[in-house]
Amino acid sequence: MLDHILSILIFFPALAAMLGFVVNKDSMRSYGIAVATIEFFLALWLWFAFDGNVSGMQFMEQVALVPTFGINYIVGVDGISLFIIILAAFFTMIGIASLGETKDIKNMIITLLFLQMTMVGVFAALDAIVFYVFWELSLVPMLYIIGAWGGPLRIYASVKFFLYTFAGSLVMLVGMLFMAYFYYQATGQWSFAILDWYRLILPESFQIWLFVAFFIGFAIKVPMFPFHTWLPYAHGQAPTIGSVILAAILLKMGTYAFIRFSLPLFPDASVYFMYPIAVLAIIMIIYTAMVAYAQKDIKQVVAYSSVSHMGVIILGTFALNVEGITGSIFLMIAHGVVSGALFFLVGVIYDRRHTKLMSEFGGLAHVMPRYATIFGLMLMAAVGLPLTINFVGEFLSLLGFYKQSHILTLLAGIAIIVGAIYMLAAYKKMFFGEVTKEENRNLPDVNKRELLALIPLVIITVWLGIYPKPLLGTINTSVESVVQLMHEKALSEEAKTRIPSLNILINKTSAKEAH
Amino acid sequence: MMEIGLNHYLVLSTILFAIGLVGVMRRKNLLMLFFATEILLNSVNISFAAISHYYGDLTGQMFAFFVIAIAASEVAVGLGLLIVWHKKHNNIDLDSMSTMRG
Amino acid sequence: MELFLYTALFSPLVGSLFAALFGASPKTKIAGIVPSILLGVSFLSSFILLILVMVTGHTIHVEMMTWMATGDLYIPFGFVVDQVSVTMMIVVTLVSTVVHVYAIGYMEHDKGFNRFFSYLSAFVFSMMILVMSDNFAGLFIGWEGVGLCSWLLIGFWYHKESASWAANEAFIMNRIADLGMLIGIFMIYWNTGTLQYKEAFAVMPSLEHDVLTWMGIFLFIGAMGKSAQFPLHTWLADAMEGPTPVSALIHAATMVTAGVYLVVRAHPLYDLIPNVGLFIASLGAFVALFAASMALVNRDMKRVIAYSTLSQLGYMFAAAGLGAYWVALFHLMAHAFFKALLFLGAGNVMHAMHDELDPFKMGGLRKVMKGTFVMMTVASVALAGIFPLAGFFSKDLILEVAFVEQHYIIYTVLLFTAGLTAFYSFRLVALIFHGEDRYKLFGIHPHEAYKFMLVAMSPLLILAIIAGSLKLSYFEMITKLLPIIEYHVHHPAVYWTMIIGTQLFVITAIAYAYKKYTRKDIKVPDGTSKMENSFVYKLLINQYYIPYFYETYIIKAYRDLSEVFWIKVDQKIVDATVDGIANVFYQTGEKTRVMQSGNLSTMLKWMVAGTVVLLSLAVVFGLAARHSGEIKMFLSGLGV
Amino acid sequence: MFEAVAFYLFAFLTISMFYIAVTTSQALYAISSLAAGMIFISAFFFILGADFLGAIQIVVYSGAVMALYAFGMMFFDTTRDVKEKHGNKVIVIGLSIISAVLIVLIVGAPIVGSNIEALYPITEGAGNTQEVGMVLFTKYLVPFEVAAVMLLVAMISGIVLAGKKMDLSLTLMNEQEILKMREEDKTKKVLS
Repeated sequence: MLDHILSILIFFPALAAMLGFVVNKDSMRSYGIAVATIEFFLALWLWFAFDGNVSGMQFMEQVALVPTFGINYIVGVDGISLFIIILAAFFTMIGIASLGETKDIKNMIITLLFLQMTMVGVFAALDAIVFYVFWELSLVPMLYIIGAWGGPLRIYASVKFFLYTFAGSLVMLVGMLFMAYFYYQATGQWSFAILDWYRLILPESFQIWLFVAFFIGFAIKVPMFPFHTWLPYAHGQAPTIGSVILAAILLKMGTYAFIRFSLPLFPDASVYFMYPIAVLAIIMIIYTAMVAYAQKDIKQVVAYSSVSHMGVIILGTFALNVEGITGSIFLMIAHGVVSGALFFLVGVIYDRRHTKLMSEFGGLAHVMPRYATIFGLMLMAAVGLPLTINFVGEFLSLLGFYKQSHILTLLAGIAIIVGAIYMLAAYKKMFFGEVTKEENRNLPDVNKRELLALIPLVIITVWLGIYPKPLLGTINTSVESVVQLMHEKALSEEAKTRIPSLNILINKTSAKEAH
Repeated sequence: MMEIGLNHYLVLSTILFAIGLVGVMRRKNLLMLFFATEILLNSVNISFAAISHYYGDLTGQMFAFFVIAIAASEVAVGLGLLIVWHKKHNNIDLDSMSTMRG
Repeated sequence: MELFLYTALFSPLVGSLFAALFGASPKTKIAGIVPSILLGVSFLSSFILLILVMVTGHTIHVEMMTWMATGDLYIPFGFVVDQVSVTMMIVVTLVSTVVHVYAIGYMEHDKGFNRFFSYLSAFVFSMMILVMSDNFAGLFIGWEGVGLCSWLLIGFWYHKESASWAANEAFIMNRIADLGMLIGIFMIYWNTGTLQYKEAFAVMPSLEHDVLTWMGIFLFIGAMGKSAQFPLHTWLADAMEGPTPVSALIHAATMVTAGVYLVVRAHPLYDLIPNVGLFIASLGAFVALFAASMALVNRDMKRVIAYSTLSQLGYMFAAAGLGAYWVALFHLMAHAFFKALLFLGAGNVMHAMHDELDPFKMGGLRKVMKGTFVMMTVASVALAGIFPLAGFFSKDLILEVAFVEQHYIIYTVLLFTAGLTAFYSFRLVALIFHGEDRYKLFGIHPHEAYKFMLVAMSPLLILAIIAGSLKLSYFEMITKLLPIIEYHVHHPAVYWTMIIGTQLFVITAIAYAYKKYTRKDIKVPDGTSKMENSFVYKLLINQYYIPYFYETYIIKAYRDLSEVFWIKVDQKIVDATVDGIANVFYQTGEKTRVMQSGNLSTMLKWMVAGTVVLLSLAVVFGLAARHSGEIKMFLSGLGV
Repeated sequence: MFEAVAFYLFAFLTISMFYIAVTTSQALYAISSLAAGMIFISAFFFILGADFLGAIQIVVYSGAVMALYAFGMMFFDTTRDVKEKHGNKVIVIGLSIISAVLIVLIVGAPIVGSNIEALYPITEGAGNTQEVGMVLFTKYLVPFEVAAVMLLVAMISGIVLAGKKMDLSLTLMNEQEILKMREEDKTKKVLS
C-alpha cells in the first residue's frame, strides 16, 4: 500500500466524492469528515514513512499514458512538496469539519473532495502534463465554490478568477510544450517528466523565453503584482471555506511551481530575472500592505495581506540559496496556516453578523474574549512575531535574500512595519474601544465546532514557531539538492557566483555539527 | 497574342469569376443569387479544364465533372428550399431572411 | 547551575500561563499571587546566579535545543549567564517582583486582573529571554516579545481609544527600529557566518571597517526604537496610557533599557567603530537634554516621569557610546530602582486622586500620604543625583566619563541636563505633596495605598539609597567581561571642583523648584498666564510639535497614500487594465455582432471580404517565402 | 489561328451573357442569358479537347439545370422586376476584382513560372471520352459513386421539399385560408 500511497492520496478523495453522490444528505457531513480524516491520516502516514535524509523523490509511481510523446503519470514527493500535501489534507479536514450551516452541504463537500484531489495531484505530479491537468482542474471546483456559494458579486468574481488564472496557465502550457520539444531535439525522444527535464541544460536565451512563459502562469496564480486583482474579488465573494482553501493551498501552487520548475530548469534565467522579480515582490509587499490598510472590509484586509506575504515568499525563492528557499517553503506552510486561520476567524464573525465591514464592529474584545484572543494570536503570527510560525519563514526568506541584495532586503523588510500597521489598525477597529453597535452586544463567543478548527491551527502556529526543526530539516535536504543542481547547471559566470555551491556548504555544516 | 495559352483561359476564368461575385453581392432575389453561383462554378470549371489540358492530366476534368454534379444537386436542393420559403413568406427576398441575426 | 538558570527563565512563563488559565474567569487573587511568588523564585535563582558569578567568575552557557537550522544557519535556544546578563536578570526580576506584588493592590478593582498578570509575567519572560540569550536571534525573540507585551499592556484598557492608539503607536514605532535590527542581524550572519555572540564577535575584528560601521548603525537603530531615542521617542510618552505598574516595569526599568543592553552586549563591535560610538553618545546627550526640556512644563505626572526616563536613557547611551559600558550598565541598574520607585509612587498618588494626573490639581498630599511622600522624595533625590543616593554615583560617573574623554560639549549638555532633571523632579514633588490642598476644589478624598504595596516598594527604596555604594564591588565583577576603563580625573582639585560644583548646581535647581512651586497662589493653569503663552512654553508643551508633525506628515500622508493606492491605483489602473483587456474581447464581440445582421447579402459581402483577406495573406506569404533570401538581405542592410 | 479566333469570340460572348445575367432586372432575360452563357462555355471545353466535358456541360446545364430553374421560376412571379440592392457598387465590384486577381495570382503564378505548357503538350485525338471513362471508373470510382448517391439524395430532397402541400394551391385559396395555413405553419415551426 505504501508503494501506491500517493495515488491513493490523490484519488481516494475523488472516489469518495463520487460515492458521496449516493450518500444521504443528512449523513453527508459525517461522511465528508470521515473521508477527509482518513485522507489526513494517510498524509501523516506518508510523512511518517518519508525518509527525511533523502534529497530525491520518494514513493515514485509511473504509469505510461501516451508513450509516443513521453507523457506518463509520474508522481513522487520530496521535502518540498511533502508538507504542502499534508497541509492540503489538513485544511480540507478542518474545513469540512467546521462547515457551518451551508446550503447544499452535500454538493459543497463533494466539491471540496474533488478540490482536494486536484490539490494533492498538483503537488505530487512529476510529469508536466499531469501537473498541468491537475493545475487546471483545480480551478473548476474553486469556480463552483465561489460561483455557487459566494456573495452578491460571485459570478463576476468566479469568472474573473477562472479566466485570469486560465489565461496565465495557457501561456505556461505553451512553455511546457516548447520545453518538451527542446528536450526532444536534444535527446531524440519525447519526455514530459520533470526529472528528465532537470538534466537538460538550455542556452540562456532559450531559458529566458521559457522562464517568462512559465512565469506568467505562476505569477498570476501566486498572485504577483500587478496580476493580483483577481484575488481580492475571489476572497471577497468566496464563502469562508473557499477563502481558506484558496489562501492556504491554492496560492501555494504558484510559489511551489517556481521552485519545482523555474529554478532548477532555468537557473541562468532565474539569476537574470532575479532583480526584476525582487522589485516586483517588493512592490507587492509594500503596495498591497498599504492597500490593505485602506480597506474597510476585514476580509479584504486579510486578502491583501495574503498578497503581501506571498511577496516575501517570492523574495525568499529568488534568494537562490538554501536559507532563502527553505525559508520560502516554510513560509508557504506558515502562511497557509496563518492566513487560513485568519479567514476562518473572519468567517466566524461573518456567520454571526453577516457583514465584514470593520465599521460595523468595535469593542468585540468585551463581547467575545476568546475570539479576540485567538484572533490576536493569529494576527501576531501574521505580522511575524518570533516564536510564531510565520517568523521562521519570513526571517529565513529575508535572510537569504540579503545575500543577493542589501538595499532590496531593506526595502522588503518594510514588510514587518507595514504589516504591523494594517493588522493592528484592523484589530483596533474591530476589537478595541467601546461596543458601539447594539447588535454586537450579545454575540456568542466561538463555539465548539469553530474551536475544533481553530485550536489545531493555534497549536501548529506556536509549535512550529518554537520548534520548526522537523519541517526545516526535511525541507533543507531537498532544497540543498535543488540548489546544487542549479549551481551545476548554471552556465553564466554570474549565475555560478549567485547560486552557492553546496560542496563548500557541506564542509561548513560538518564544522557546524561540532556544536 | 494569337497563341492561346493557359494564361488566357485563366484570365477569362477570372473575369467570369468577378462577374459571378458581383452577382452574388448585388443580387437580392434568391433565384438570381443561384444564377450567380452557377457563374462562379462555371468560371472555375473553365480553369480546371484549361489546366487539365495544358497539364496533360485528366484530374482537372474529373474535378470539373464533380463540380457539375455538385452544382446540379445544389440547384435541386436549393430550389426545393426556395419553394418552401416562398410558400411560407410569399417572397424570395434576401432581406426577409434575417433569423440568423446575432 | 543550569537548574537555577532554567528556574529563573521559565518561572515567569509558568506564572503567565497560570494566570492565563484564569483569563476568562472573574478576577481571583490567586491569579496575581502565584505569578508573584513564581517571580520571587525567579529572583532568588537570579540572585544565586549573581552570587555565583560574582564569587567564582564563572559564566554559565547552556543550549536548550535547536531553533532553526538550515543551510549554514544554525540558531539554538541558547542561554548565557555572564556578568552583563546576570545584572540585567537581577534588575528585571527584582523590579518585576516588586511591581507584581504592588499590582495586586493596584489592580484590585480592575476587571482584567487575571489577564493583567498573565501579560505582565509574559513580559518578564520575554525580557529574560532578551537578556539571557546567547545569540542575536534569541535576543530578537525577546526583543519582539517585550514589544508584544508592551502592546498588550499599553492597550490594556482597550476600551479607551487613546490607549489602543498608543499601543499601536508603540508597536509600530518599535517595528521600524526592529527592521534596522533585523538588517543588522542579517549583516552579522552573512559576514561572520554565525549569530552566536561569542563567535560573531570573535570574527569581527577581521572584517572591513565599513561593514562594521553599518552593522553598528543598524543594530543601534534597533536600540533606538526600544529605548525611544530621538526621532522614535514619541511612543514612550504616549505609552503612559497603560496601567502605572506597567509604566514602572516596562517603560522605566526594563524594556526601554534593552537598547542600552544591546549596545553593551555588542561592545566588541562598538569598540571597533568609535565613530558610531561617538554618534551614539552625541545622540544620547541630545536626547537627555531634549527630553528633560519637555519634562519641564508637562502637566501630566506620568508623562513627566516618562520624559525623565527618556532623558536618563540618553545618559546611558552617552556613557555606552563613549565606551564606558559598565558605567552605562551601572546607571541602568540604579535608574531602574529609583525610577520604578518613582512610578509606583506616582501610581499611589493616582489611585488616591482617582486617576487624576495633573499635579496642579493636587498639592499638600504629604499630609495624607506619608509613605508615598517619603518614597517619591527619595526617588527624586536619587534621580537628581544628590550624594549619597544611587543617582549620584552613577550619574556623576557619566559626567566624569564625558569630561575625561574630553568631549566637553557632551559634558556641558549632560551637566546642564542634570540641573533640569533636579528642577522638574522637584517641581513634581512640590506640586504634589506641598503647598495648598488644591484637590479639595475637585472634591477628591485621597487615601494612602495599602500597606503591603508600600512594603513591596521598600526594596526599591532601599536600593535607591544604597545602590551607589555597591559601585566598587560591581565594578570588580563586571569588568571581568567589559573593558576595564577606570575614569579618574587625575587632578584632585579638578575632581572635587567638579563634584561639588555639580552638587551645588543641582541643589540650586531643587531649591528653585521648591520656591517656585510651593507658593500659596499656585492655580491650575488655564492657558491665560503670560508664561503659558510664551513661544518656548508652547514649543515644549507641544513636544516640539513632533507628534503633530508625525501625525500630519507621516500618519495622515500614509493613510492618504493608502487610499490613493487602493482606489486610484489598484482599482482604477491595475484592475481596470485587466478588466480593460477582458473588455476588449467583449467589446469586439459586441461590435462584430452587428456584422451578423442576419441579412444574407451582407453576410455574403463579408464572406467575400474575408476571402480577399485570406487570399492576400496567401499571396503575401507566398511572395515572402519565394523572396525570403532577398528580404533577409534587405533587412540586414537596414541593420535590423 | 482558328483557336484564337474561337477563343476570343466565345470569351466575348460568355462574358457579355454572364454580365447580362447578373445585371438585368428581368428574370427571364437573366435565365436566358445564363443558359446561353453555359452553352458558350462548353465551346471552350471543346476547344480544349475535353469533348465529353463539353457535352456534359450542355446536357446538364443547359438541359437539366436550366429546365429546373425554369420550372422553379414558374412558382414565382417572374414578370415583376427583380428588386436590386442599391449598395455601394465600388465595394462590390472592387472586392470581386481583387479576389479574382488574387486567385489568378495564386493559381497561375507557379504554372506560368515553371512553363508547364511547354513540358506537357496534350496529345490530340486519343478519344477524350474513352480516356475520361478509363479514369473515372478506375481511379475516381468511389468519388463517382458517392457523387451519384449525392445526386440521388439531392433529387429526393428536392422532391420532398418542393412537394410539400402540392395538393394546395395558393391561387385557388382565398386570403383567410392562406393566413390560417400560415398560422398553422408557424406553430409547427417547420423551416422558419
